[in-house]
Amino acid sequence: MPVNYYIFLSLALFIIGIVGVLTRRNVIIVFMCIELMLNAVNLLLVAFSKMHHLAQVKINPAAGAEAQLFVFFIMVVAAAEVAVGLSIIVMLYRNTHSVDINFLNRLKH
Amino acid sequence: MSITQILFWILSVITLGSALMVVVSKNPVFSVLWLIITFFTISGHYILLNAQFLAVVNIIVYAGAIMVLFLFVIMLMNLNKETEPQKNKWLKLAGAVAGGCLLLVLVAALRNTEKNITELTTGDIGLIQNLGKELFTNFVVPFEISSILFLSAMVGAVVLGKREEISAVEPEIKKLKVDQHEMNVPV
Amino acid sequence: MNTLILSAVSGVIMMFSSFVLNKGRSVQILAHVLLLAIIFTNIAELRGITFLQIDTKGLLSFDKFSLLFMVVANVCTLAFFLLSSKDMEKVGRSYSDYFALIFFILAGVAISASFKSLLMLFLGIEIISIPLYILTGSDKRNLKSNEASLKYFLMGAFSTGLMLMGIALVYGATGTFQTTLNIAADKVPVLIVAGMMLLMFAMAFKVSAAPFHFWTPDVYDGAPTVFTSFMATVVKAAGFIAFLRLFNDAFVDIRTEWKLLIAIIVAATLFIGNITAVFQQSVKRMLAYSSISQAGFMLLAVYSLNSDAKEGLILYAAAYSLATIGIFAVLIKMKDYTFDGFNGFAKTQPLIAAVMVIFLLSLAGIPLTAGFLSKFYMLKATINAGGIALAIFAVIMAAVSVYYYFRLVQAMYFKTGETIVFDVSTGFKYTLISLAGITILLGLFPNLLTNWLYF
Amino acid sequence: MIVLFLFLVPLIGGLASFFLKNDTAVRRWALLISVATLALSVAGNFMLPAADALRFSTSWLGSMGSSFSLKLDGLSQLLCLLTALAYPIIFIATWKSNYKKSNNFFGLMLLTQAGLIGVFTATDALLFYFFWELALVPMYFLCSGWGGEKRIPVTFKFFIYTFTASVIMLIGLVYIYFLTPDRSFALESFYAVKIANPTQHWIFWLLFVAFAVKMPVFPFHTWQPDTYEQSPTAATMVLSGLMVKMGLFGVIRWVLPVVPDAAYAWGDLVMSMGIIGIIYASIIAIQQDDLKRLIAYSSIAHMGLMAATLFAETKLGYQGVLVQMFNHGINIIGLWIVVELIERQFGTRRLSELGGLAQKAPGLTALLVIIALANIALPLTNSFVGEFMMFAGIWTSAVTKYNMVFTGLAGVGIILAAVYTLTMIQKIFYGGTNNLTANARDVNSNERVALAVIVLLIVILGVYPQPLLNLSNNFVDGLLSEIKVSYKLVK
Amino acid sequence: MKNLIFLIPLLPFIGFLINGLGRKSLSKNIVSIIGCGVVLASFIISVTIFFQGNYSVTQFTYFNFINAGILKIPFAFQIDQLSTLFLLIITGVGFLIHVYSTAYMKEENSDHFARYFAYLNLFVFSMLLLVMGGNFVIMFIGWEGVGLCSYLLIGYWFKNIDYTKAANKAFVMNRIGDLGFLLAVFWLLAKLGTVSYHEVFTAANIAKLTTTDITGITLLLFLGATGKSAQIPLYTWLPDAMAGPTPVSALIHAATMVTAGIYMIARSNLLFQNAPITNSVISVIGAATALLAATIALRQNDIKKVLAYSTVSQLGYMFLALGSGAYAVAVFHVMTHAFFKALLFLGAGSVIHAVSGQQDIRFMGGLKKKLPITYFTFLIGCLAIAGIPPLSGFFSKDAILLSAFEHDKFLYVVGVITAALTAFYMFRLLFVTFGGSFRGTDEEKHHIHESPAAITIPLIVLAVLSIVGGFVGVPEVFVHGGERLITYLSPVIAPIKHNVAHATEYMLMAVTTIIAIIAIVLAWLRYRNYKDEQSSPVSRLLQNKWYVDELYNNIFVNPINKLGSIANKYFEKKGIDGLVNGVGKLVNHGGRQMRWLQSGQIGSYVLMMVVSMFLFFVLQFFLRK
Repeated sequence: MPVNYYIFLSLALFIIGIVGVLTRRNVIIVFMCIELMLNAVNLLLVAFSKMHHLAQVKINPAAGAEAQLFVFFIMVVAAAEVAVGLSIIVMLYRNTHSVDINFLNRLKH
Repeated sequence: MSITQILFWILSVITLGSALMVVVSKNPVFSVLWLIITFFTISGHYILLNAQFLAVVNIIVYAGAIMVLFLFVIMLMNLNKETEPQKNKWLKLAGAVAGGCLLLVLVAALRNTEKNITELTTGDIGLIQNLGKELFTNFVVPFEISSILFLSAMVGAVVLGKREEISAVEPEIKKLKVDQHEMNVPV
Repeated sequence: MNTLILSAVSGVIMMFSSFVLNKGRSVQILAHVLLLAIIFTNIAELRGITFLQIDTKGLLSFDKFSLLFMVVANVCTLAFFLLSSKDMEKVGRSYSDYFALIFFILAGVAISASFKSLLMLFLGIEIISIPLYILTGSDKRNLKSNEASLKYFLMGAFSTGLMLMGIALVYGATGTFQTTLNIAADKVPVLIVAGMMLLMFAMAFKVSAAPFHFWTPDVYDGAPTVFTSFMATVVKAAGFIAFLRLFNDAFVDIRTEWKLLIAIIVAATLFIGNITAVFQQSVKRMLAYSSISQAGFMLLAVYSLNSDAKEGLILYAAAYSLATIGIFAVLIKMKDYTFDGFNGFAKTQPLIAAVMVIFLLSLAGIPLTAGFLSKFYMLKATINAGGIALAIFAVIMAAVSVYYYFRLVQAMYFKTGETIVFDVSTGFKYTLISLAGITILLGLFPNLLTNWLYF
Repeated sequence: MIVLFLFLVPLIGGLASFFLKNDTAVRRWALLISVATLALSVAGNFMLPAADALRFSTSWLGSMGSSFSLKLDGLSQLLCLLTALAYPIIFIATWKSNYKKSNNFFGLMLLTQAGLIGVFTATDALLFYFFWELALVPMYFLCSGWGGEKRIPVTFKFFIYTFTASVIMLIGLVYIYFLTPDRSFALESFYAVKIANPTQHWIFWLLFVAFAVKMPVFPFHTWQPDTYEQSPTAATMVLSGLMVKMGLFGVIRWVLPVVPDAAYAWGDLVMSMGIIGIIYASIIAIQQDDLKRLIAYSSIAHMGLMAATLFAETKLGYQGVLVQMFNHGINIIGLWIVVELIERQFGTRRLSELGGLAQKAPGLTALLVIIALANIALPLTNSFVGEFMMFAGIWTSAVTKYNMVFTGLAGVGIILAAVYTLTMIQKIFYGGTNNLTANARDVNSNERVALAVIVLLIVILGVYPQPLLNLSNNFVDGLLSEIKVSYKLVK
Repeated sequence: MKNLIFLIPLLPFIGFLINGLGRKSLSKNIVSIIGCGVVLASFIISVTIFFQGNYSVTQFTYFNFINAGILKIPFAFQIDQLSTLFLLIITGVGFLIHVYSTAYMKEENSDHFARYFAYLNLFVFSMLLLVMGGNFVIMFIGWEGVGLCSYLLIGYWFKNIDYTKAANKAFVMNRIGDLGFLLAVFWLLAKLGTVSYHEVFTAANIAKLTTTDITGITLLLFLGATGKSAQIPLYTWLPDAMAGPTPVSALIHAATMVTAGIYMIARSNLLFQNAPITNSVISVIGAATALLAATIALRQNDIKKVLAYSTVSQLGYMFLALGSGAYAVAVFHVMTHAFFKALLFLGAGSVIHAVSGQQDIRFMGGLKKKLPITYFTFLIGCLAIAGIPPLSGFFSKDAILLSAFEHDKFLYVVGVITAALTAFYMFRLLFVTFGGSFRGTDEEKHHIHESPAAITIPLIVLAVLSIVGGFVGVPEVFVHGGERLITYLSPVIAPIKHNVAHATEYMLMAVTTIIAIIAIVLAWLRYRNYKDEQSSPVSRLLQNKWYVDELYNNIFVNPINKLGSIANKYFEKKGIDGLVNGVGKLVNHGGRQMRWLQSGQIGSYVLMMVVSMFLFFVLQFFLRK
């Protein structure tokens, strides 16, 4: 089972996320697409951890664990980010009653 | 073509498909739901890669907590109508094209990496006990540090979420004034 | 490590202080005391006195470089507190929380200055970023502030995604998150190159280097000026230290792969930053662009990873932060942020005007100021690394930068008009003067700072 | 030690005078400081060239291979003497002209003096650059603080122009630093290093551009007339009398011995630039109606000759240049004093609005005529010696094939110089008076003193230039030996 | 006596200082006493030197003027026969003219009077420096010094702007010549490393010089001479120089300064002897100048202008002699010319003085009875210049024509024609001025009076000199050993043997004399009682001096001015400065445009980031290798 498949899969997910960021105007959806990108990374990391585990399990039985822990940390951070991000969005909504990023153009030039 | 491979393909297809739906579906609520589906499939992948702990956490944290949060916010703002104003076609197209190009380049670059075969049965580091041991021996420092992250996030949520008690009129005017004089900065 | 812990702890203390202390003044004093304590432990640690030992399992390493930078960052923060902490009160009602967030940021700075593992890099950057999103949006009723905060948040999260992808790819190739990965320079796995580039882009975003700088002007402009001053100086410097550390530890072996890319990024940053700053009318926005152009200069340290670069980056961080904090502190006192707002400033505030001139000269890199020597270090390092064309381009751009810095001087000295300046305490003045003094002192004897790296 | 004081006295004096509030006190203080500096430099001139007092060195930025080291050799003694001499004259001459915030004005003036002396005495490249800017920045503030109505854009252009050039020079210096065996900015190690030929060429340009802008040589000169026109006359005196010498000095000390092959290779080009500059500037000067611009262009012409002579690489030429640097400084300051005086009295510098002053102000006429004659290098005035030697130097130059052509064309310059100078005298002094000049008064006491000093110097140095020549003699020998190491001069 | 030599130039210089600095305080009498006294003193010293007549030592070095490496220029004097002769002429004639000036300038108020004498003394000083200098540089100092003084004295009445313009013209044209001189000096310096006469003019050193060198050097020196001595093409300043006071014209523009060129060439005759090309150039230009100036003089009505052109043409004669190799003869003519031309100018001055400043001869006439002494002396001057035996002009001019005859027949013919024209226009001048009846206004008529003694005595002295002055150069054919002057000068200037039959020599003299007499008679018939000359095209051409000034203006002056204004307006402002400012404008414009990148849209920001990432990847993975 070549690891390339996983690389391509997660790259595809990642890019889908980017495209979402590029094409949507709803802030929340944009944010969700970013979450999608993070998940792509997680998937890739897990795949790699598996790969390295198999490669080095003889010398180090715990090989590859650090990647899974990294994924864990990513989730942690993502959760925190979501908390902050959503509160920012809510705050903005309170002031403008809109979540359209195209309305965010007071600051330019 | 073992069972795992078949599973892998099925899961991958669903993952990508639902991910696409997240991006394309008009209604925010639907895209949230599609995203949840994506997360489930990704957890499936985790299980295939026998990272059982992560699979579970993924479902609980993401699909459970985070997505519900999203859904909650969307409901709160009752955005569940299909009338999201559309970006202009060209910008969308440009975005899609740019993303596609990036994908192509990366794939073309990474296509010939060394082929490690990962047979998907053995290996038990994905189990809670092993990860836990790692986490609380080698990775205790980052674990503690991430608490700082949470603290700051919490403070942030408080700072941003807390309503200002002062009457809503007076500061509005003040701010508007400020805005004005910052606006009339010639650009 | 002690510094890290202490700043985190003091963040917590500030967080709860609002329940105990209800007067802004006392909160402020508490913050200053805590910060002084942090600086004290920091210096102690730099001199080798540690109060409690913690084994970081090789994830962090507090060498002289990182510690010295932390000293610089903390001292700059102190200057920032002394000058502008009173103005933070005007921003919003949760005064103590702002301090808490700033202390958390300092903790993040400590991490990103001393990481040895990509995991810590990630955490450090995040711990810096998340409070910043909040501080940016802290002026809740101000639409500009909200907008800035959201922009910063979305794009920051995006760049985090890039960084994580880069980390993942690097991990895939090497199987470790430690930054001390020694790669055979002859056959470089393409995964590493791709990951390295993604990391480069993410870091470039954090230090607002072109073409990933777009968030900077808007965010700096929209954020409350107090916090702009902080994030344009200490935070940005931290980003550079992280950048330098990452590439110096991890990718120094394959520098042939990325030298060209960094060179392009440097050139683009210098060009866009300086040229765009020329036409700005608002001093605040001009400073945002100038921070971009200064970033271009600091990136030269990453381009040429040698001892000059390291010393120079520390010096640069100090010089740039001190000058910028000083100018922002004065800017906060102004009613009108445009250049014309400064017309005839020298008449009403001769002393402050003179100090401003010193800061501006330092930013423009005129000799006898720290700004010159830091630029000089950078150029020296660059030429040593064989990038003479880049150096020439850089100095020409520095000459362009003189153009917009001196517009301010002209407005203050040679144009007439009356300026509205809010209350200026004598303590404020003395702090400014001492900052200017430090700027000149470092401009004459940079070894006072750089020698700490060695003994 | 004396060299250190030579630099410190004006520096500290300048900084101190920012804090003096009383106007006359400031003027007295500035005069005192400048006279003290003069005394120091005169004392320095009476010492043996080998005296330790003429050297000072202490460690500074050791990690960067740079040290704070000053030296007074023939060249720097000549120029320091000029600098130290010029300031008292300037202060005396402009005693009556009043400035707002005079403490800042005189403080900045003294700072420029410190910078100039530093530039002329520094034997460390980095230090040299420091002083280079230290001289430039106060000058910027002087010009745009107390200048004419278009001062802000004009002096800004001047500043950015020269600053750009100087940072490019900095790159060149740092590059040489990396070529030095012992990684040091010291002048000696710069001289010691042998630079390969292709490298020399663009190092030469990196350095030369800065000096060319400063001098200024022909295509780089456009900042000069505007700046002279707009800046306060006292600053103009410093600019044209002393600062332009920084360029020549830089070439002599930092370019020719360091990259001799490139200097040899580009000699013809630079010489033709200089010569074109002479004729071009003179022809334009004939057209000028504004007194300041006229003198500015004439100064460009003189500088062109000196620049050209530098690259003829003959002993005669070099000594001529050194002598002429001194003399040109004296003469042009004299001219500016007269301009200042005329402008203060009539509020105009237009030649077309003046006339007939000779009847009203015979003393002024006599003095200006002498200075003007020195400006066109009439024999028995000081600059005849310099120009004669420079012409002889170009003619006898062995490094260019076109020496005769160059000399001839440069000679056309002295004819044109006669044209515009005499026209200037005629338009100011001769003919009938008009209602503007009808009740003009003659020079007052302090201007008379300043001008008399200058005229005396002109005549004495014109009849007996030997002191200056002796001062420069050994230095030039050393210089030539430095230059000739790389190629043989065919004699 | 020798150790007093330095006093000769020094005394006039002291006079200059006293008169110049004390011009406010000193009274006119003191000024004139000082002014004349110093010159008289130098004259006496010169005379004593002359009569001592021992020239064992010729070099007198005082100090090093310039001493730098290979260049050693001592401040040295050289006193030999040649310089002594000139010393006598300068100080002697100079003294007379000083005396004359005391009366002539009486109307000036005192400090201008002092200024005048200061300038005059300064001139004498520079002229002495010129002739005494022991090397070319000292000579050059004097050379430019006299130029300066002539500038100052021409522009002496500076209220009149045209006078000052004339002064400028004189100075600039001299400068052109000086440049040639200077270049010649450099050339010598480059080749021989010295400029001292006693080192340059040695056979060994001259042998070092190639033909090109000598030709080049001599041509450049001659260029200098044309400037100073008003030869084609640089002669046009001299007529304008008549703007100065008349005694100045007499001293500077007739007797002394304008002969500096001749002195210089005579001084360096050893060089010129070896430069055949130069010699022919000199003689042709000399002859041409002589003829041209003479023709112009025919139709001038300003009394001083006539004299000026006659000076030019006489100088042409001298150059003709020089070109023909007869250096001593040229010097001889310098001497005689100094006498009679000074006499004529002073006479003219006396006339102008008498008719209260009128200079146009058409409004004079009939002054014979009113000004007897002036008339008589003026007549002598005219006879002398016309070359009527046995006056001085006859001998010198005849000697010149003789050498020209030997050298080149054609030039000889030109010389003879010029002689005829000279006689004609001089006597036209004489008859129109003194003959007939007065044509001026009445009040002018009233204060016509003979001038005071201070004016007439110099006239008489000079008249005597113009009569007897020629006897120092009586041709061999008359008296054996007659050519005293030539033998006197022989140590400096090797004498040349005439190899023409005595018969021819007599014949030539006869021809010139007869032609001159015929010309005088014609002039008498034509002008004995004056009526306006009808203006034929030819006469208009001559009146307008062949339009040479206009020509020069159109081919030199105006183009340079045009060029300057064009360069100033377009090349300077628009071109170079435009370029410099253009860069600034470009930066500004760039800033203005660049701001539009900052659209404020997150979408576009991210898009740009993604695109640039894409480009970076492409560069890294596909382009770099």
